[in-house]
Amino acid sequence: MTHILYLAAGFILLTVAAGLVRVLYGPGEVDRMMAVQLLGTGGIAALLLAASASGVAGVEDAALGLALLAAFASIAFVNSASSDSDPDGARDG
Amino acid sequence: MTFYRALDLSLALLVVGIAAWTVLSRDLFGAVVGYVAYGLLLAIVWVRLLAPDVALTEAAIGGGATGVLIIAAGSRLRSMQTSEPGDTANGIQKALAAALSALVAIALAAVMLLLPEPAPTLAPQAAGGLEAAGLGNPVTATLMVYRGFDTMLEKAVLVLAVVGVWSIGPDRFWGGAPAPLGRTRPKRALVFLAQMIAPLGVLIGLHIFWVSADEPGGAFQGGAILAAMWIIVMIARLADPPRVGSRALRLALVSGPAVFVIVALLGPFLGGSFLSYPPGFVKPVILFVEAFMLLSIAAAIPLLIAGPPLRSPRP
Amino acid sequence: MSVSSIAGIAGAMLVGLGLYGFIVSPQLLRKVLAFSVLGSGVFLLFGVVARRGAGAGFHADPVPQALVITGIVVAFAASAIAVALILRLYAETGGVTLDPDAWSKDRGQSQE
Amino acid sequence: MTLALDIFSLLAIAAGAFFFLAGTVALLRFPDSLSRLHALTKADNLGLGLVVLGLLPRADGPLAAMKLVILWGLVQLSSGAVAQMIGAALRRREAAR
Repeated sequence: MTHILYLAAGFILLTVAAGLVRVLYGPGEVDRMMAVQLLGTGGIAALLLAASASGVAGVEDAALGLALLAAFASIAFVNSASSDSDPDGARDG
Repeated sequence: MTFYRALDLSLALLVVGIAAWTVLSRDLFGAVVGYVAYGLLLAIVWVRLLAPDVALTEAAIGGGATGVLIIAAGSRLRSMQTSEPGDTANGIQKALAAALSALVAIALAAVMLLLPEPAPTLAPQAAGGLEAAGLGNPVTATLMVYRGFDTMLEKAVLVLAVVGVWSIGPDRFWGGAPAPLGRTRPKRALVFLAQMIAPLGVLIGLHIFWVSADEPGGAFQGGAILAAMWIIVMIARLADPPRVGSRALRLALVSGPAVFVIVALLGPFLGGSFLSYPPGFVKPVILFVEAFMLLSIAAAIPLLIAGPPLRSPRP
Repeated sequence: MSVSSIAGIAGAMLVGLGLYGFIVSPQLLRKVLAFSVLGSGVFLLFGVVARRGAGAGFHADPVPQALVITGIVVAFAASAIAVALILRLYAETGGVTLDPDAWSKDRGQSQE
Repeated sequence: MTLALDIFSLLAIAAGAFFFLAGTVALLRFPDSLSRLHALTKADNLGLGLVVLGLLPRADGPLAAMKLVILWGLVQLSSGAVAQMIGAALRRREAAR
């Protein structure tokens, strides 16, 4: 069971990290933020799985902190990116 | 075991790759997004190195607060969207910089691979503090007992940094409030989120502080989470940064190092030495000191992000 | 390859990357970011030393870990001062770069 | 009983991992930002939700289980609000064009 949990943690982490390719290509700022948002959630899931597998105390608390702070970064991004002038030439649609 | 090696290797490659993106990315916004992702991944690396205390600190301060600091500065400069100035360094200079950096990296990597066997460790000395204090978390014991002096000075550094940031502002605004962090009309979803998440976050921050005697956590991590909640509240414009002249604010700011110094000075009178805790009351006294440190950190980090005063002290 | 060697090499590479960005990047905020990357690389090396120093019944040596925790906070405080200085420079001169051409060009306009 | 619980955990975690995979593929392949946002929220909600669900039987004690559920609720709250803000930003940009 331990191996499977670690495997799942690694799989989820590497999967969402692949999504970071969006940070490279964009095109808009929001697309980049979405990739980081997904990485945050995936990282939390991976930490929870690793916590359950390893039994090291306090890893859940680290995940809890990560959950709060991932939101924190996203909020700051949205706040700055959607500022009144919005001339980033996104080419989506 | 090869399975775990593969996981570790891919995690390391990821971290180095996203760091390279952060450093080499063409625009500032992309770099900051990369940096926040880097902070998240680094927190996972710290868990892998069996340091959940550091993971929490890195996620909160290294990734979160530093990211927000740069984002806030970038939007104040309005340079998030403007194009970067062209590279000043020419090809030869870049090659020299790359060679120097590569040399440093290779030397460090060689040192890391040639570390002495068996590894020197201070764990037994730190464990002594652990038993004397009746604490279960070795990192807290190290911070408060074995290396208490470092922690005390570090708190003073934080206060000095706030004073430094404040004094960078123009003279005529001294005593006034820093510029607001959010926009004039914040979105309703943001206000809702701030109202919901801030009380929960305060609870979690206090929890992480409270369990730190025995489990990972501590005044740094709890304080950083409290600080993040205050910043969210300020971004949602539910509260604006306070005037830097406010007495309550200044008291909160210095309370951490002040209480630590007072307790340290009381040591000799209670039968110990400087920075020793009264025997029999070690754990409660440490928690008492840490509670004020929590307050100090929760006040200092948002003030560092809010920046120097930019509003007239008299309304 | 143990966890320690992998993390050690990664930390060394982070230091190198951060140093390169710190030297080459013309924009001051980018320099702050690069310096943070450099710092976190150094912290990672401390983490490796801590991990190797496991003993006395602990997973890792708590002393380097505690040093890293204080270090992260101090590094953040230093970045905050750097950012405040950059913002003041911008307010005074209208420029945020060390590029001499861009700086003299910017200084003429936009004295907000 | 433990076997049944283990199988339940495995199924839920596998389903959660699938949603993360789906979210990432969508983020990389979908043609426009709004559909990417749509897919992202699914990964956020269901992916983490199913992983948490799978880990619940393995939590030591009701308090630890509650912590997991609170964590999921927290992510729900923030990802919902952030998605709303991202959507609003996208719409304003469309309108500006």
